[in-house]
Amino acid sequence: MELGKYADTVLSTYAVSLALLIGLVVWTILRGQKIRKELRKIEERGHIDG
Amino acid sequence: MSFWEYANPRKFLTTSERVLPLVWGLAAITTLVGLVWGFFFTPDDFRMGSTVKIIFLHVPSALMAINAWFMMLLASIIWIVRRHHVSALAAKAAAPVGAIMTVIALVTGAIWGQPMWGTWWEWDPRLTSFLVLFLFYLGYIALWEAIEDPDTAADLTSILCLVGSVFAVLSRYAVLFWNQGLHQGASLSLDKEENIADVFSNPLYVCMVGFALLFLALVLYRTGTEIRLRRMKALIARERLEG
Amino acid sequence: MTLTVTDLSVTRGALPVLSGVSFAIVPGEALILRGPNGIGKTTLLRTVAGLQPAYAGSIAGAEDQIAYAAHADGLKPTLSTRENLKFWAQIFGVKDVTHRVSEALADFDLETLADRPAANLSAGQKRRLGLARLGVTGRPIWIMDEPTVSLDTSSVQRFAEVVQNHLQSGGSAMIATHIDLGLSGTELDLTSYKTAPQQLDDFDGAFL
Amino acid sequence: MIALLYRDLQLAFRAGGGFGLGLAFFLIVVVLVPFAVGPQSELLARIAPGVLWIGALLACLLSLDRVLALDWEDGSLDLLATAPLPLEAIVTMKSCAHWITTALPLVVISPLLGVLLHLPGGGYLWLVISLLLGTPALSVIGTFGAALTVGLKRGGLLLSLLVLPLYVPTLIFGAEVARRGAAGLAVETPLLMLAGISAASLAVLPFASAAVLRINLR
Repeated sequence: MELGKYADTVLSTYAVSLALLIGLVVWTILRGQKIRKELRKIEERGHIDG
Repeated sequence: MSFWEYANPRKFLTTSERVLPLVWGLAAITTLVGLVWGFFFTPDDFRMGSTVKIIFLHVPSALMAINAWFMMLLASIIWIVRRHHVSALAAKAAAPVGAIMTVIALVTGAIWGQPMWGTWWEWDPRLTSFLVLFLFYLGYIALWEAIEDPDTAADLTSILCLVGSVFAVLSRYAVLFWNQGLHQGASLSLDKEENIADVFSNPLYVCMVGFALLFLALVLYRTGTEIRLRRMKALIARERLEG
Repeated sequence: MTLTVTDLSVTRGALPVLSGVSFAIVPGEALILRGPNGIGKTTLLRTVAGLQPAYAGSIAGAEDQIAYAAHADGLKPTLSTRENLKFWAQIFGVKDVTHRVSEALADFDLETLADRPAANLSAGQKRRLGLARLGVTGRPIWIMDEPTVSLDTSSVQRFAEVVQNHLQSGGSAMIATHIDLGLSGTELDLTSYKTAPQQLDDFDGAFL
Repeated sequence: MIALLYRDLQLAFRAGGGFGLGLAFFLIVVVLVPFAVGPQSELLARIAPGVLWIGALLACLLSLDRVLALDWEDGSLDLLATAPLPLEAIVTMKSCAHWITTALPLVVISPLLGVLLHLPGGGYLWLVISLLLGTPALSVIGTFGAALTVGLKRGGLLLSLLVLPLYVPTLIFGAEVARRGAAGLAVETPLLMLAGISAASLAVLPFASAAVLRINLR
């Protein structure tokens, strides 16, 4: 495949966009897992206390 | 069975948990197929050369940037009218996704503009409108972050979203009036003769579906996170109340 | 006009704190709220005053009848004592503004301070001015949240007299306080209305 | 209602009321611009309408956090909310007071600062008219932003972030009127749009601000 004289332009848009998208997905999932864990801890604490 | 049953947080969580793997999978496959198709198996445009491949990122992200705001507006109205917590939290969950989509649309547009228009940035109406949209996203997210009480935050951000929508439309007209612009017309439209060729539009459609599915998966997942966060806060507040 | 509260539940930060509160205040009577810190006295007062919506239950006879005095007095430091009172009298649309203002000044022994900017008043004097504000509103139901904070003994005495006069002339009052003011009325201990914690597994719209 | 407006004006004009701060800020912005872009009078004349509009807009923005925050801190807002006045009237009066104490002096002084920037002769009238028509929208939109952020610590920066995007259409049409006026072009279309935005904001936004304030007070 040949991108010609615009290779840098095309490649950099794909690189930036994919980085942003993957970053968004990773951030979303990491945060989701963290909150899930914290919630479980608090729920268990509640059961012991109550 | 009514659609509103999913407004119950627990019901939403169990259901979204069940469908999410499927949505994630579909989103990944469709986006990947679309982008690979677009990147490797399309010819160069006679005018734009290989830069035409950028539309497979630019157009879907721009579309989702606007649709995300529409979704937030709809969710805000549902919250104001019916007071379903899940709705408000879905709006909160969608905002960062919309903001990132806006950034992708802006960045791809700017990088593409460099060889095409000979400049990184042009105060073109569409680019400018997206910049303003991005500012709206920032304000919306910042307001959610700044307010402690979740119901107050939901109420205030909903109203900001309503007012902001009106002003966003106004800004669009103002910007159009202010500068007629370099940007090409819509890449896809039903009635225009100058519609782009099928070789480009087919992978583009796939990419658009892929981005929409990705948006759906992200918002479903993030709404689940927000629900858990909300429950966590409620539990902590209750513990404190019990002393 | 009787203020009737039926089966009222109030929330603080989206959590119900008090539920099933019922009482009635007839003209000429005061209701004294008791209860430990954090039980929800301020929340209840704000709800009755219409500043926040009730979670459940009803409040009747409160509309446009209430003068509310919170912890903060709402005074402007650059306006004089008289100007502060005059402003509130005008906002509440009473007819004889000047007369009411001088009456309220006399009630709380503020005449000598009438032209002093509120910034130069002591904490107790500010409090007296904040309470004098109730008198110029022309509203029959006074709702007061810890009104005696930073008042000395003689000022508390004076305040009790003013409220007693207000009651005798057909007004009523709802006061959250820890001290005994010797007013004619009933006491309501809020401790028994404290909302029982909900079941944890009941995962509903309130996330609890 | 008048009493509230009168009190706010009285407070603004007394010591520490902040009257004149916006004006001084406007003056400083306009004086600093030539230092930054160079003293060429043709260049200054070309950018003068825009600089004057931006200066006025920033001066408005600067004073917004005082519109409701002071009354919130000392408890007046709670007491006002229990008063017979509807909150819609209260926020309208607040916007009015802001406009009179902050925006109106800016409008009055703007031709003088126009001289500093070599504003072309035909531009003065349209500059004043555009500011006169546009600043009420700035005050009303700003009050909405102030109502949104009233309960927050360090709400000032957030207030700017929320209000600035909302200012975009007003700024575009307002500056366009001033610019076209200075260039001797027809100003009708942007002028009508500017007037429309101001009128619509005045008519609708007080309801939004009052709703927001009600939520913040509870």
